[in-house]
Order: sequence, then structure tokens, then C-alpha cells
Amino acid sequence: MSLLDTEGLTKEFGGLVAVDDVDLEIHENESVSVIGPNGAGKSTLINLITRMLDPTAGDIRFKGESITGLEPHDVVQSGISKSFQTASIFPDLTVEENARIAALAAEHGAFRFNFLRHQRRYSEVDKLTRRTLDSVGLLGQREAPAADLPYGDKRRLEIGIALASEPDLLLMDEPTAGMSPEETHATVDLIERVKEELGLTILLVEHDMEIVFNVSDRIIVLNRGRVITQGTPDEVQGHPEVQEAYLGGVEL
Amino acid sequence: MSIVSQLATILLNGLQQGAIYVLVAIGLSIILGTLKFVNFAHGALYLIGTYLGLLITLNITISDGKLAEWGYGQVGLDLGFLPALVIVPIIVFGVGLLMERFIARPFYDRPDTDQILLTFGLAIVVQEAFKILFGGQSYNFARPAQTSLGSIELQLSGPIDLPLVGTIGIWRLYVIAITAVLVALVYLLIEYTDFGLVVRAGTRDAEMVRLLGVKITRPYLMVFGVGAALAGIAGVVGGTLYAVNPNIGMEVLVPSFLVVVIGGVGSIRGAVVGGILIGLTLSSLVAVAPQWSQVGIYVLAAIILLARPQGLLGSEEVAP
Amino acid sequence: MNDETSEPTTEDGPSLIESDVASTLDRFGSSERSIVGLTVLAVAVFPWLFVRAPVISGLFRGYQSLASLILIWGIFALGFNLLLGYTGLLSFGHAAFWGGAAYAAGIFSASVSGSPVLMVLFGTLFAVLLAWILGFVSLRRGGIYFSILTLAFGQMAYYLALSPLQGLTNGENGFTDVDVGNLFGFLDAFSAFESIPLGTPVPLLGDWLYVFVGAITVLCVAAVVRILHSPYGLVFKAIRENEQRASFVGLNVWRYKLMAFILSGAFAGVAGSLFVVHGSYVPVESLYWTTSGEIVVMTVLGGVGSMVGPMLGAGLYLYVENVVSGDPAIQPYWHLILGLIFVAVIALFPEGIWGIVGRVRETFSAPSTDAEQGGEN
Amino acid sequence: MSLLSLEDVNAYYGESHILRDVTMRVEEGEVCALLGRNGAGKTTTLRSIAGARPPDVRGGAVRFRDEDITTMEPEDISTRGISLVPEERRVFPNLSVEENLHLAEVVHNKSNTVGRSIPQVEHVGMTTEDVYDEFERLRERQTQKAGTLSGGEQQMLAIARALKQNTDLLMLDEPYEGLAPQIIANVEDAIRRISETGTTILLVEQNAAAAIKLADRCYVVDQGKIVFDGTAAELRGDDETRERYLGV
Amino acid sequence: LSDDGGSGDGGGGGGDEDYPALGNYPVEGDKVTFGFNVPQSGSYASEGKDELRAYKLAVKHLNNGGGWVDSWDDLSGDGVLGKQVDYVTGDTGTDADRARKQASRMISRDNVMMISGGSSSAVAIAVQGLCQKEKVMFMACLTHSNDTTGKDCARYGFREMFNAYMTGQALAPVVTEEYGKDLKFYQLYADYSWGKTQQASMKKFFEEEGWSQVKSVATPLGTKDFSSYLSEASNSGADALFLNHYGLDGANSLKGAIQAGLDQDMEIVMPLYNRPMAQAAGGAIDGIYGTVAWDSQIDNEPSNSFTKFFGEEYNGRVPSGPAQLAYAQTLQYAAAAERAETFYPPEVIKQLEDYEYSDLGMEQETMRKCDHQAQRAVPVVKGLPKSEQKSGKYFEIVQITSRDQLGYECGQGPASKCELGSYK
Ligand SMILES: Nc1ncnc2c1ncn2[C@@H]1O[C@H](COP(=O)(O)OP(=O)(O)OP(=O)(O)O)[C@@H](O)[C@H]1O
Ligand SMILES: Nc1ncnc2c1ncn2[C@@H]1O[C@H](COP(=O)(O)OP(=O)(O)OP(=O)(O)O)[C@@H](O)[C@H]1O
Ligand SMILES: [Mg+2]
Ligand SMILES: [Mg+2]
Repeated sequence: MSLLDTEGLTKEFGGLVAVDDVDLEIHENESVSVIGPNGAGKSTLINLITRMLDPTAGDIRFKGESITGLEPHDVVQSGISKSFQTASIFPDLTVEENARIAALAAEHGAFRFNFLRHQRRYSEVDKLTRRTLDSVGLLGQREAPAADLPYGDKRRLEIGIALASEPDLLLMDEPTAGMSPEETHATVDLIERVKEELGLTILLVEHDMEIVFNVSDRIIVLNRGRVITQGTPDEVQGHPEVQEAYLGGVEL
Repeated sequence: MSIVSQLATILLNGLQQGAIYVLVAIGLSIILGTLKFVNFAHGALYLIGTYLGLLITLNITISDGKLAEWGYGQVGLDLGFLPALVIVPIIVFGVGLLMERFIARPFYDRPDTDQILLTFGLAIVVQEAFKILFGGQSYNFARPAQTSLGSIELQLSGPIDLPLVGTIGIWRLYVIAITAVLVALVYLLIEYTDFGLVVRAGTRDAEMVRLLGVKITRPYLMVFGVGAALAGIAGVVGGTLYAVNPNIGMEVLVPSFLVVVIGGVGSIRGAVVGGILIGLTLSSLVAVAPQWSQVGIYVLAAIILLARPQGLLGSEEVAP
Repeated sequence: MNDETSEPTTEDGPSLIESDVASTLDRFGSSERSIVGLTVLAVAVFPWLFVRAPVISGLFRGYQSLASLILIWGIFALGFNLLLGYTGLLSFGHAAFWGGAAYAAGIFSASVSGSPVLMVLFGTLFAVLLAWILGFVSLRRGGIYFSILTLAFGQMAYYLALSPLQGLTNGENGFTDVDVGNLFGFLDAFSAFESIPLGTPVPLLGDWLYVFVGAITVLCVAAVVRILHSPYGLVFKAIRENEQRASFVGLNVWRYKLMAFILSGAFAGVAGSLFVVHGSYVPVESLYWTTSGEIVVMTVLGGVGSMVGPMLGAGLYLYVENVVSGDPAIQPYWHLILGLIFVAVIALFPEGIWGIVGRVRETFSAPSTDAEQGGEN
Repeated sequence: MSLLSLEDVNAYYGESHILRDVTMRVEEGEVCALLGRNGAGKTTTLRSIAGARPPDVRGGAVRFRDEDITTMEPEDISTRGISLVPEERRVFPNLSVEENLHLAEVVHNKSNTVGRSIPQVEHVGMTTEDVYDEFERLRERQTQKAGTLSGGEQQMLAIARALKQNTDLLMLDEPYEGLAPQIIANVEDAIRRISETGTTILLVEQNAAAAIKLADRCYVVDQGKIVFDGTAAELRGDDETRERYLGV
Repeated sequence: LSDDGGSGDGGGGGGDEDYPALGNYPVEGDKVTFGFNVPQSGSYASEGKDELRAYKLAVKHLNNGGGWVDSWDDLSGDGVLGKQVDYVTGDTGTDADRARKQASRMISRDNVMMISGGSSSAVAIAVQGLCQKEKVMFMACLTHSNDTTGKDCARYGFREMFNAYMTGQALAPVVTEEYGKDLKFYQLYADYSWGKTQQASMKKFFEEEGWSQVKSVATPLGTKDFSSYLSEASNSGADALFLNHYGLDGANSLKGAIQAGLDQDMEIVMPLYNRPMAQAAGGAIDGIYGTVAWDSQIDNEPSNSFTKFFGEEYNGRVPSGPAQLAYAQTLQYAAAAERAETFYPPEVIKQLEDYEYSDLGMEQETMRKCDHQAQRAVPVVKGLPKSEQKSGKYFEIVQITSRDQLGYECGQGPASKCELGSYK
């Protein structure tokens, strides 16, 4: 069954139609990539799903339920989480606390009236925290303040936070931007591994074709807000419009 | 009296009361909107402006306060009012420059709360300093009835009879006029010059502006200076309307902040609208429910913020 | 809130949790107990040292009613710090809760019951309500706007009490009809205590009022420590650090902020009510912005983000205001001096007096300070 | 003489020593590439040249046209004809695209009301029109606030802004980041054309292949040290270096 | 929370033992301490400091003779009841909260037997309440609100100053005499108990004189800009405007009225004056009627001598009304203690209640038992033009309305709300 699907999703900014009547369907345990020229509407699409932006028209359904009415934190609660482009973490908290926050939210929901209960009463939160840190390989540095981590590890922690909130669907907007080829590979491996371990569904936005064609089961091509085509990597790559509008004759 | 003339009166009083707040608020607003610096000491600039104006205009007797004990029981230049109106803004402008250089600049990249705390502390220090020097009591800042500006004779105080409104202090009309002119000037400066552009850019990324070859420090100084000068003039103008004492700084600050928030931070037009709204609320409540006139402005603010958190003319984008 | 805090704190959990996580949490637990223990001790010896101890009290030139007042403001500062120190929200309107609770408790004593306990409960309740309303409006805007709005609505409360509501508050003259009854006078269960008037002196502690205030102080400290060790403690810090991210891990940031505001309002309420029990009079100035200013100064001087700092700040401030300022040589200048010190602290030692102490302590004894650290940051 | 030269430059962030005795030359009119992996010190090098602080440069000298600019203020360095396309775009989010571009020339137009020191630059920057021709996308978005531009559009704007400046040395820090493949192609062309007008270019990249396409000469930096110095052709031939320091 | 004398000194040494310990009684050692609680900062600082001078002078005279002490037979000029008089001071900052804190320090640390002070009704009422609770005497200085000896009266508090009610009574005859019969008047009043009662008594007594009220409007405290209120007033068609404002409000409203030219076609009356107000309003008070606590220009023996020796003590300074009150109240307490032959408060109180005296320069007076309000004469004054004002001289005395034209019966007017509370 489909995990996420949008119907006639549209976002206008003043005159500009950034996302134009988009219908997409994402199935469980699928890795889907969205590609397209700059300004095609990819990030806007992501922001619509996370409810950072209100759609002008159309509907977004997650697990069959419409989420267009929800607050961003409710969306996360329902199982969609986003890993930010520039490492967005809690610098003065320790690595462990960074993960713990997300775990807490996952276990306790958006808000709870428990200000007089000791943290130690929530063992499941600790378990989740440790498991996440383990899977992103930061368990070793858990006492260290997040600010002191090197850039690469920060990015990994960032993804860790996203995972600790136990998502079913993980959205990633250019996760490898500004990474060297090595780092990029490391990250891609990480993503693939956690996908296996946690049975995640992934929606990826990326300009690096190498990654896109490696990780995705399916690719959706956006241009000027519209879906011009979608299909397997090979289908898409061959597609003339894609060549002209996006790849600009770049070979892989 | 007819309902029309009553409305006219309310309008006029409202505008005049709003005017003072507008002058203070615009200073606050441009400093907050462009430099992203929260200046709780802005009231102190108003305070300084008032006392300077008082001392330049008149020669006062100090009945209490250290100055008296130190044998300066009689201070003031007694130059008359117009000189004060010219000299004060210049001096306070200078004070503003110093403030930017030595208070604000070191704090630009500190958290907002630190800025607030610092300037709040500064406000207290200034207020107490004045208390110690001039005593806590109020002084009477009286304008001469006439002054001659070159050949023209200016009627500064005393009542005049207006159609509809009836008798009001002529000075109140001047207040409105002065404010209007100043607001226009500042608006042009900020909105229509490279100067404004550079400052707005600098607040988001000063280093990048410098990498583009612009000496950012001077525009910063300017903004702060201009904001201060406005507060200074407001001080002179307001001082002549009300009794003068060390608390007026804080008293004027709170409503002015409301004006800023109601109008929308960084928006000069917003400050004007906010100021007039508050003025009118005050004057019209007096007519219908005097008891609530003080409370009214806060209720107004609450309502507006519930409806439009970013303020009437504020853009979402300015929000922190 | 008293009964809630007294719920058992220990837990059979650790077996479930991996050992080292447990150890970190044990550190929390132990620090929690040790902090409360230390507080009890401090509260117990303070009045003696301050008022009666042979030589020392002579130096302090302290007196009983000030001792109680210091604890009362300490509670206020403690709650304020919960907001400023841990959630990073700077309110300039806490006078509304302090004063509001004071009026509520005062009017309650005059019209319903003079039982101190009930007065405190009622006052606190009122403060919580007020905090909920003001928070709802002020928290629409973050950062500086929050400070400005709280300042404004604080002033609104003042003008309300001054004029439109003077039928209740007795306006400018302050509420004079306060009528504080006997401690526990209201509970049959405690009928044995029925006859304990608040004035009677108790050796060492001075008087029952102090015992009463002291007990509540300890409860408040315990409550704050617990809050900091509860999920809220972490969430507050997270919000302070990176609000947007906090909401994108699925936390309802706005409601947590509101809770932080209400909680700190509640402590202000407790303190405000005690202030009336202490003085059996409500000055209208208790709603004026200067009161909000004072609590800000106390907390920041003492050192935000720690348990001891704010209380220390409160103590020092009141001491200067009531004892030091009595000296005619200092009297005209003390406000100015305090202002200068405040500015200096902000500019040079943002971590406040206690922060400086902490630094010194760390340089001498590196690791041993854990226990308190747990509670402090 | 070379246009820009670094001699034994040592740069620090606080106490951490980042650049160690970096020595390099950039000749008039050439395209010079500076390569290295994450955290190697590329950005630090550019910031040290541009006078941005941190890092603070202790020891060593940066010379531009034989003038020592090591300790100069960024604005003075900029007006001497060095411009930078920084990492992470750094466009002004609260200004419109137009205003962002206008800022690039504020310092040059005589009637401006801001502090300015007189520029001494040979190569005059593009006009706004030229820039819009380079990036059609930007023309469409002229009045939009830069903060709301898409990632790629912001990158274009950052480059465009630098192209508009009158500059003799154009430094680009990972200019392709977040750009779609066919835009990358455009940017490459643009860089070529600019260098043909005689403007000197210093290009920072992580992707060796991309850099080698344009560069005449290459430097490779690793852990703050220059570990390779030679022509693009030489680097292309030197698989060992590429393996070790660029991970490709 | 009485720390009954710091609990270290319970029942110990010195003093007469014929009475049980109460409040700070018995007095320890050979000194008796008074507490002087006056504004030394804030808007009334100048007034407060003048009071302080008077207090210090009073203490000096009590210990070494001089001034009125020599002419009062009750007083020895060698301390009180054989104990030298010592004093502590506090700064109220005209802030009821601060005032109380200071007072409670004086009581529980410095063991004062009597506190005197005031300068605003809020402060006086707050401190008086505390004193009642702590069983320490309070000799009110400047406080004009009816409540001080009405709703908030206290067994331990005594007021020499007259109140709002009496002001109306004193003014009405004089003002109506001056401006003629059956005028229409418009009132603005500060919206709190003092303003209200002031406004009420003006209405009562001016209407008795045949004037009629057009309208009476409350202005919230701390109003800075009265222009809106004033334009309402000026358009109301009234012939007279009563500004029932005090202190800063008074200065602002009066100034506003003059600037708007209201004085040109309306008669303005300012019920209660004080010096800071006159200074703040400057020339605006010219020719405007009001009342004051006391003025150095009052010409009778006690007044003249007070002006004289105050001036001698403080190089030529002219004492203000509050100064005279401060001096008088301190001596009153001392004399009462001497008559009672003990500091035991209930006995001192009994000596003051219904005490008849005539040595304060306010003609024959009675400190009434039922509400502790002095029945006394009230000076009516008129503001001087700026040109004739000089430091210490702002008004001219129009007349001194004697007490038999003033006041109200026990159980009537403000007194009806007064419950004095217990002696012990
Ligand atoms: N708040 C806004 N107001 C106006 N226009 C906007 C706003 N946000 C985005 N846009 C426009 O919508 C279009 C789509 O933006 P979006 O960020 O989705 O592009 P994108 O596909 O992510 O591009 P890139 O690959 O460069 O990140 C862009 O042209 C952008 O300028
Ligand atoms: N502001 C800073 N404070 C402290 N250390 C820093 C700072 N900026 C960079 N560093 C450190 O300096 C070293 C070099 O950083 P630099 O940004 O120059 O690398 P880079 O070559 O630009 O890497 P990238 O390709 O990721 O941009 C890195 O180890 C980095 O951690
Ligand atoms: Mg994007
Ligand atoms: Mg870099």
C-alpha cells in the first residue's frame, strides 16, 4: 500500500507556481529521489510535506490520513521526519542529549504533563537513544558536547536526530551538499544501512546524479513545479526532456 | 458641544499625544529593525534630551540633589527655546554615537537577552545618575511665549481658538508639525538611500558587506545617532508639556515599545500608525471611560497581536 | 503542588537500563537528594547566623523579618530562573504574578480564610491562571518581543489595580485589610497546632513564620530540581538551543514554552502570597515594572542557569537594599552602584556571581563538583 | 611578478593551528585551482586572503600586487580588486535579488551615502543586464527576497554578485554546490569568459575532475599544508596524489 | 513576625518594670530610639529631607533643650524619661513597599519605640498598619487622605495634619467669597481614595455655599497628559475648575490647564499644595487658591519661633509645612511619654487621646480620641506669580480657618469608618 501520496498538490508564491498540481505516491520501504533544475520546486515540495508551508491547493495523505491540517510537530509525530541540509543540532547539549530529545518526543508525543517525573523513569527513552547513537556510530562520543564534533560527525548526528524520532518516512534535502567525494560515500552508506536496519522509506532530493542513480528505486523529475516524468533510473536517464531540461547533456 | 467638534478635539489631542511616542518609537524601531539591537536605554536618551533642553532653555534652581550640595544650586544657560531645539538633537546624536561604539557594538553578536539586560542596566544607571545630580523632584520646563526667528515672530505657547476644537495650546500644533517633518526625513534616509540598503544588509551579514568593500561601521553609527537624536528632540518637546523628573525616561519607553510592536518592527510607517492609534485610544477613552484610559492601550496591543503577531505593517520576515 | 513533590523519587528501574546510562541517571538522583539536603541545612542555620549568632550576626546586622523576606524573594528568583536560565525567555512582567498572587492571597484572607496555607494555595492558583493568560498573548512572539510584551502587560496589570479595579485592590493606598490567621488554623486534623500564632518565636529559627516560609522554600527547591531532572528540563534546554529543530523532532514547542512560563509564574505566585503572609499588606508597587526589574537584576547578578545563583542574588540584593543602604554615606548612591555592578556583570561575567564562584572552585578542585553540577546546568 | 602571493602563511582559529606555512602564487590572468578534502583548509586560505577574521593570520605574508595586505581590513582588500564568492552563499536574505546585486556596486558609485575608500581596480564588472543574461532564472526572480530563493538560485546570485564587482582577482569557494548539472555547465562557461577578459581566478573545489577542466595550475592542500603544486595536466597525470588527497 | 527585640534581650535590665513587655517595650539601656521614615529619594525627596532636618532638630532639642522644648512644661530638655534620645532614619522613596521594609527594619532590628514619617498617604497608611501590628507608636507626618484617620485608622497612629474633608470646608467660604455666588464648577480628581474624598468634600461644601457642579471626572493616577480632560472641561461651560490632584499629577494638570489657557475664562482651584508641586508647576500657581499644612508666613508665636530657630540651625533655610509637622509630632510623643511616666505604649496613647493643646501655631487643638485626628485650624493660601516666588516662599496666606468652622463629629464622615483596634 502507499505510505505517502499527494493529490493535486499546488503551492503558489505570489504569481509563481512553485509546485504545480503534483500527484505522487510513495510506497513503504521504497527509496524515491526527486530531481530537477534549480527552482523546480523540490524543496518546496518537501516543505509542504513537513507542513513548513501551507499548500495553496491539493491534499497530502500519510498512511491514508490527510496531514494538511496538522502542525509541523504533529507531522513528525505521525512518522515523517526531515534531516536538515546544514547540520541543525543542539550545540551546547551533549551528543547523547541531542538524540535523547528526539527519542523523548518519539516516546512521549508532542507534549506531556510530566514535569514532576524523573527522567530515569523512562527507560525506553534511554534504549532508543542508545540504539540510535549506535546505528550512526556516535555512541563513543555520547558525552561530548555536540558543538565539538567535526563537520562530518555533525551531519551524522543530524541524521541521527532525525532517526531517533522513529520515522517511517525520512525526507532528505541535499544531504551531501558540500561534502567531499569520500564523505558523500560514507553518508550514502549510512543511509542505505539504516534503511535496511529500520525498514525506512526514504524521499531524497539531490543534484549529485551518482548518488541518485545508486540509491533510488524510483526517480521523480520536477520542472517548474510539474512532474515531467518518473520511473526507474534507466527510464528517466534516457528521457529526452530530462536530458534537455536538467542534465544538459552531462554524461554519467 | 457638538459631536463633530468633540471628535475633532479627540483627534487633535490624540495626534499630539501620539506624536511624542512616534518620535521615540521610530528611533527604537530603526535601531531594532536594522541593527537588530534592543535598546532599553532609549528612554534614557529621551531623559537626557529633556534635561539638556531644560538647562539650555532656562536657568533653574536645584532644591535637592548633589549639584545643589556642591554649590551649583542655580544652573542653566538660559538661551531660550529654539536654540535648545537645535542644540539638543546634535548633542544627543553624539551620545548615540558613543552608545553605538562602546555599548552596542560589543554586543551585536551577543544574545538578545544580553542586549536587553545590558541596556536595561544602563537605563537604570542613567536614571539614577540624574536623580543624584538633580534630585528626584520635578522641574517646570516653561517655554517663553514668543521667540523671534530672524524677522518672524513665533507664538510658541499660549492658547489659540480653533474652529470646532475650541481653545487649545498652540504648542500642541507645533508638536504635531515637528513630528511630521522629522518622520518624513528619516523615512527618506532609510528607505531611499544606499545608506539604508547597506545597513539592512549589514544586520544580516556584516562580514559579507565588508567583503563587498563597504565600511559598515559608519552606517551603523549613523542609524544609532539618528535614532538617538529623535529621542532627544522628543525629550525637548515632551519635556515642555509635562513635568520633568528622572522617571520620564522609563515612562515614555514602555508605550513607545508598544507602538513599535503594534506597528511592526523596522517599519517607519508602522511606527507612525501605531503611535497615532495609541494616541487616539488614549484621547477617545478619556471621553467615554476615563478609568480605562491607561489600560486601554495595552488591551489594544493585546488585540492587535492576537490578530497579527507581526504587527500591523510588520513583515513576517523581520521576526527573530 | 506540595503533595506532588512529596511523591517517592526512588525507582527500581536500573536493571532494565544499560549500566552506564543508569550511572549517569544515578548521578542525577543523588544530586537531587543532596541538593534538597543542603537546602534544608542552609535554611535551618541561616536565620541563626544572620540574626543571632554571637559575632557574625553583629557583622551582618541582620534581623528576623529580613531573613524570611530573603527566602521569599529567593523562591521568586528560583522560579524566574527556570524561565530565563533554562528556557532562555526573559520576562519583564513577572511583577504581575508576584503582585497578582499577593492581591489574590490578601483579598482571600480578608474575605474567605486567613489560613496562611490556604492563602498561599489560592494566590499561587491565581498566579498560574494569570500566567496562562499573559503567556498565551506574550508568547505569540519570540525573543525580544516576548520581553517587550511581558513588560507591557505587566504594566497593564499595574494600571488595572491602580484604577479600574481599585474597588478590590484599594488602589494607590495598597490593600490594607489583609488578615493573616493562625498557622494550620484551618485543619481539624492539625487541631493540636490550632493555637500556633505566626509570631511565636521558635529557638534557632526565630519564629513560626520563618518555619513556614522555610518549609515552603525547601519544597520549592525540591520541585525545581525535580522539574530540571524531568523531561521538561531537557526540553527547555533544547528549546533554548535550537527552537526550530526542537519542533522538528516532534515537540510542541509553544506549549512547552507556555508551561515554562506558567511554572515560573507559579513560583512567583508562591512567593507573592508568602510576601503577604509576611507583611499582611499589599503595596500597589508590587505590580509596578520596578518589581519585575528587581527580580531580573537579582537573578542575573546571582547567576542564571544555576540553582544557587538566583537565591544568592536575591539575598544579596535585599541585604544591600535593607541593610547596607541604611548607611547614610551609601544611601543616595546604592541604586546607581547596583546598576553599575549589574552592567559590569552583564558585560564581563554573564554567568554572574555564582558562575564566578564556580569557576574559582573548578580551578581548585577539578572533578569533585559533579554533584551540584547535575542540578545546576 | 605574480598578482597574488602567500608566503609561509600560518592561520589559526583560536588556538587550533589550521594553515601551516602555506606558500602559493597566483599569476596575472590565469585560472588557479585549490583542491582538498573536507576540512583541508581551503576556505581558511581564501578567508585569510580576503582579510576575513577569524582565522587570524600569525606569521607569513599575503601580497597583492607586491603590496602587503596581510593585516588589512576586508573592505580595503576588496576595494583593491579582490572579490570572493563565499562558502554557503551568504546572500542577504532580507533584500531583494536586485538590491543584493546593487550592493556589489554601492562602494563604486560616487553618490553613495556610505563610507567608502577609493577603489583602484582595472577590470570593470558586468552590468546588471549582463548578469541577468548569464542567469535567466535571476531575472525572473528580480524582486523576490533572496532568503526565499531556492538553494541553487541563491548560489547563482552569490556568483552573479561577484561578477558584478569590479575585480582583478575573483575567488570562488565551491561555486557548483547545489547547482543542477546544466547550470554547472553555464557557470563553467561564465568563468571561462571572465578569465578571457583578463580577470584572474582562484577556484576552490573538492571535486578534482571539475576543477581540472578549467584550471591552468592546481594546488592541493591537506591538513593545512600545500601537498601538490603543478599544472592541471600534471595533476591529471598524478593518480597517486589524487588518490591520497582527493579520494578519487 | 515581631522579633520582640531580637529575642536576645527578653525582659532584661534597665527601664521601669511596672508593665509587661509589649512591642519594643521595655526600652533597653539608657537610650530610647525613634525611627524617622521619610522620602530621601524620589519625587518628594526635597520635602523628606526638610522633614529630616526638623526631626534632627527635635531630637537635639529634646536632649539638650532649645526650641519649643523650653516652652513646653512637659519636656525637660534632658532626654525623655531620663533616657537620651537616639534615632535611625530610612528612605521611603515615596514607595509604600520600601517604606514598610524600612519600618520593619527599624522595629525588629533597631527596636525603635516610635516611628514618624509620611509625605504620602499610601506610605503613612502602610507604615501605620505595620506599627499597629507591631505595637509601636506611629506619629504621622504629612498625610492628607481621610483614610489615615478613617477607614485605615489605628490605635497606635496619630495625625496632626488635617484631611481632605477639612480642606473642602476651609476653602469653600474663602473661594466663594472671592469669586462670587452661584458659579458652576467642573471637577477633575485623581482616581484613588484621596482624590475621591477630596472631590466629594469640595462638592459638598461648595454646593452648600450655593455653587453647582457641572460634572466631576476621575483621572487615573500617573496620567501625564491631561489635555483631553482639560478640553472636555473647557468646553463644559463651567465657570470654575477644581483640580483635585496632588504631587506630580497636580503639577501636570495645573500646567496643562494654564497652557491651554483655561485660566482665562475659568477660576482654577487646587485644594492641596506642597512645595515640590509648586516648583514643578512654576508660574502656573499664580493666583490659584489652595491649602497647605503650615507656612512660615503664618504670624503667631510658635510659628515665628519655629521659623526662627529652624533658620538659625540650617543657615537661613525657610522651613516647609511638613517640617513643622515633623518637629511637632516628635515633641508631642515625647511630651506624652513624660506625662505617662513610661514608654509603655498603651499609657502613652491614653495621654495623647483627647489631649488639648495650643502650642503648635494652629490655635486651640484637640487630638480626638475617637479617630486620633487632630481638630485644628487650616491655612488657606494663594499661589504667588513666578516673579515673586523665591525658595521657600511660593504662597501668600489668605486666612487661617479655625477649627470650629471645620471637622465632623465622631461617628460621622470619615470617622464613621474608623475602628482604632486594640491597645495591646
Ligand atoms: N517564500 C517564497 N516566496 C516566493 N518564491 C519562493 C518562495 N520560496 C520558494 N520560492 C520560489 O519557488 C521556486 C521553487 O523553489 P525550491 O526551493 O522548491 O526550488 P528547488 O527545487 O529546491 O531548487 P534547488 O534545487 O535550487 O534547491 C523557486 O523559484 C523559488 O524562488
Ligand atoms: N570557525 C572555526 N572555528 C574553529 N575551527 C574551524 C572554524 N572553521 C573551520 N575550522 C576548522 O579548520 C579546518 C579547515 O576548515 P576549512 O573550512 O578551511 O576546510 P575546507 O577545506 O574549506 O573544507 P570544506 O571543503 O568542507 O569547506 C577544519 O578542521 C575545520 O574544522
Ligand atoms: Mg532546494
Ligand atoms: Mg570550505
